[in-house]
Amino acid sequence: MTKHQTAIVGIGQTKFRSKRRDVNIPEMIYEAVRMALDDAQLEPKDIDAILIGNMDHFEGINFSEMWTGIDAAPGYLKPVVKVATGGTTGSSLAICGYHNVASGIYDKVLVIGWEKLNEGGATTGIITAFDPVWERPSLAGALGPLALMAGMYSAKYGITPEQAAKVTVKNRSNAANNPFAHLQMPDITIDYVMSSQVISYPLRLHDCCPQSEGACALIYANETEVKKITDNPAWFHAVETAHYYTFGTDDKMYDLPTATIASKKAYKKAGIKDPINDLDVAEIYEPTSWSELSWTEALGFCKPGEGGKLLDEGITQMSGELPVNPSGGVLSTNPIGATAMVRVAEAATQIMDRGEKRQVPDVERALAMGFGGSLWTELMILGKEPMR
Amino acid sequence: MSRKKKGDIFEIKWKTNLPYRWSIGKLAVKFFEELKENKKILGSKCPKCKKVHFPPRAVCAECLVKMTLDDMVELPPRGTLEGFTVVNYPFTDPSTGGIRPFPYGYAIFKLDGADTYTMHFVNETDASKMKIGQRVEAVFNDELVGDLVADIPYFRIVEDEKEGD
Amino acid sequence: MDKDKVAIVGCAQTKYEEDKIDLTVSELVFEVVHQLHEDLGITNDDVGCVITSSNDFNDGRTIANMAIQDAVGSVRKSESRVSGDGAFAYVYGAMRILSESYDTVLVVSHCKCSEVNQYLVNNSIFDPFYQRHLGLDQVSSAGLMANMYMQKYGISEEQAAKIAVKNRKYARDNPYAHLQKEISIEDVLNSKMMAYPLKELDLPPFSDGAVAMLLTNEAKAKEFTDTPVWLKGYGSCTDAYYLGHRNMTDLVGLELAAKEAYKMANIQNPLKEIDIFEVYDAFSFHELMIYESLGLCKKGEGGKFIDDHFESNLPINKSGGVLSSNPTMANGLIRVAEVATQLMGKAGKRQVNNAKIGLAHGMNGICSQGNCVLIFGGE
Amino acid sequence: MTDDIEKKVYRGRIKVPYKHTAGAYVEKFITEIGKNNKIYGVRCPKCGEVYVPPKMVCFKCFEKMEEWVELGNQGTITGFTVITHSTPVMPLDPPFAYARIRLDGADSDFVHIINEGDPNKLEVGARVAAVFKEKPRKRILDIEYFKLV
Repeated sequence: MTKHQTAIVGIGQTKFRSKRRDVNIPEMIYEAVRMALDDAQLEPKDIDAILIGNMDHFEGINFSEMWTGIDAAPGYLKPVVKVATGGTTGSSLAICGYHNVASGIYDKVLVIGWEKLNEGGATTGIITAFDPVWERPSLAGALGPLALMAGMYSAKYGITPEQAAKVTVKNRSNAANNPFAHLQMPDITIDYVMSSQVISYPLRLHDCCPQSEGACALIYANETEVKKITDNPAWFHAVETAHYYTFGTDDKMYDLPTATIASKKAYKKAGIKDPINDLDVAEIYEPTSWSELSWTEALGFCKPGEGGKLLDEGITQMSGELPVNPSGGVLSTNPIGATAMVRVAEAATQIMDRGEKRQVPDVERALAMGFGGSLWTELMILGKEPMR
Repeated sequence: MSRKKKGDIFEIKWKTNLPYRWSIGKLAVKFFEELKENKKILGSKCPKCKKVHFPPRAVCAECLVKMTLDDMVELPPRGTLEGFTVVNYPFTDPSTGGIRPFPYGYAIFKLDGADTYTMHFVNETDASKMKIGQRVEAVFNDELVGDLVADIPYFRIVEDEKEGD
Repeated sequence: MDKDKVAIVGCAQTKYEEDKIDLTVSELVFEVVHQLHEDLGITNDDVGCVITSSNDFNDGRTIANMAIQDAVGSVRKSESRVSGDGAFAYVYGAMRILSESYDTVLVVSHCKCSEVNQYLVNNSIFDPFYQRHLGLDQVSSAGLMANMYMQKYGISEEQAAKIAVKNRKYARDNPYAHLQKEISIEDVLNSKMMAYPLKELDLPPFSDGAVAMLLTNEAKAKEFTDTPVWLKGYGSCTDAYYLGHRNMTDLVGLELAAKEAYKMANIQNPLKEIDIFEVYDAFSFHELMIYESLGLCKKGEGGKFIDDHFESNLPINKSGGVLSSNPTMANGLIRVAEVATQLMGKAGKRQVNNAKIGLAHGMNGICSQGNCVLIFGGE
Repeated sequence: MTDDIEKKVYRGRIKVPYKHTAGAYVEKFITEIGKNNKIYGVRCPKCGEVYVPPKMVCFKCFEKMEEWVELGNQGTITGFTVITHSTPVMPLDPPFAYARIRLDGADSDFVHIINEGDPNKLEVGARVAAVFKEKPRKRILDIEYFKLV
């Protein structure tokens, strides 16, 4: 069986903020890279290849990997490749890192997702992701379509704004235990969320994710290298991606079909029959409060329309059967190019039992999700033991 | 690292100004001709699976089959509201470099006869006045120039079916 | 890396042209994907996943690959996008086969240079702090590199012109090539000076085009073709970023990448053991520098090498190279496709007889900063 | 003919006013140029090389660099090209030269403009001096160009 087992052995994250006034792009990324190297106790020369990505028009840097790969990461005289696919950039990089090592081409790979979002602006950048003739003139970035989705979802299943607000309350109080999170609100209340201004009906300000600046770095190794590095890695059990039509509006825009497609395949590969019992923690990509409810349904955590009930019953709370987003999720931290990779980093942190105050007890299997593009989903399942 | 106040961030500015000349394809050329000359809205229908696409395009994703000018079909300028919002936040429009005027109504609807949905401006900025299932109708500018947003500045909510012709 | 194998079983290219004004990017990509399906007699269901390569600045669209989901058939399927030269997308595709995740992988790369000012796209590669405001672009950087190389090793403009003449002559036998009019050394020397010593004909055109290929594992290869092209060696290396920190008289990054690839394919004497080369000739002098970095001749002797081989139907860039066709982001994957076509014996008038081993070279960034070298074998 | 082309295309722009946080190294370098007409490099503690323009990390050793080194405003040309094509982002009209300049005291080349349009007047090894802008605008062009001395 030539396929190599692949594991995460080093994690680095910056403290995410809305504006990093103290560092420029490479200096910010260097923080996460240095932390990941120190975490894995590896020297720059030990890295065989570097994968680094962000979304070009957010900072206006073409071939940004040629700059950041050299000035922020140990890419000099090494392979440096950029993978970028939208909100899923972080998970696409993480999955590409998996194939780099599992294929046997490289033994140890450094994977970096980053965004310095407020140098250009999220909505401005996101609008450039859509068709210039048919979509861009009226599109208001991601929040417009996400608002339409929230409205259709709540109308179809009778989900209330309060149930949605509970997601923000859950995630931003979780974030209080996550030193890297951008928005940390230990005593946030439903009322606080409900009283925030409606910025795109039905989305209130605190139903929506922030714009953050920061970077996330992961170091991967194959089974022989892992032995020399750590006895507490996070093993890859499954990686899966499902893309959709070019135009997001070619299909109804709720129930996220790609999450259903990708999760079925990923669960099959990882031997997961019932996600609630077989998974111990999930880091999912919720750009709005409503999204988490809808995505938990699409991921098969519950039946369609029962995302609100799932949360009300406390199943996705820290004390529930399947805690969702102990890190605080995207509602607390959203550096778009790194966001989906933070999901993987946090899932790996849980597997390694290094979550400290945000640690879910005895995690054996974790799910990490990327979302972006025209309603695409990427999933990674990590485990404490190598996949048999 | 010291927290710098807003004022004294040392920044290097760069205004990108990249002019693009995107090809729109034969079907879109036909679409804008028909819109300008005859106030008609055309979609494209896959010859294999018969799926009617709006906006019109040359590739059916289901069958990976080409759609040509012969596969274009006329769609009524009316549809059913599937979802709506009122965009009420400021942002720089990357096409102009300026702030796009807001608030503005924005909706997703399905044109009668189409199998795909469409997002466009609507002339309502009070969300409480909009309801899924309402009928919407394209409002054409007086003088048509062959540009989507110029020629159809918005769809309007049709109060009741009788009123819409 | 002998047991685990990955094969190219088929490739398709568009004709490269200055302005495919009637085709959207989706239609351009669909042309090669549809052609590949027809050539191999397959449908979208035979494709495990898709790896694409495109550039957000060139396409004027963040997530440029979103525009081609329908065309590559990745609806409800796994697709990922290398935001770089197509050769690097081939490598990622090969990795997805070698990791035993998929039996077949479709790799596609496209570029329409006609839709945006290429100088502005290339100026955007430079960092906004120290280089971009200077107005640098791919031509001025190439001029700086060409002049430093010329002055250090005493290379002549005539020797560089021979590269343009050779590649444009070869392009006549390549039905896909963009520029198919032969030129003389005088034509090159008399063409308009752009960035001393580079003149217009020392530099590539700007082209529109796309290329696609299907990769399979060893078991599946026979289902599709009896002339699979196997990956034998691969190396990749990135040089310094800031132009002032880079060795601009020798392609250090390419040299290291080539050494790595040769080691994997256990090649000792590239000139003798490799039958066909497709290199990324970003400008005339560049191909001379590439000869040296690939170890086809000694340092500084690129000029002498072309003098010695100019008349001898050198099996380097029989496709006409980038100097004849330059849909920038697809150049690396075109190199791979051309080597594969040669090794499959399907190169028609430009076929190098019984070519067994081929080398393809992909490049990212300004002046060969990012390099990947791939060695392929026919059996 | 042209309106035939215009019908086939959609013309638009990507116009975004980016504001890039400079960071301590870029800020000091650009400020010293603007305020004191001084050019600074930074030395890597591991390989000892003085890099200009300065940045936080030595890309060869991947070490943080903290030691500032004041460099001369003059240097020698190590490579050049003369530009005779023009683009919308060029700061001056061609012909002019781009050059790699080894500033006195530096171990790496600095890339900038020389206000000389004739290649015969330029050669590797020639001495050049920085000409500073009257009114600096917080960018690399606060050195307006280098001139042959």
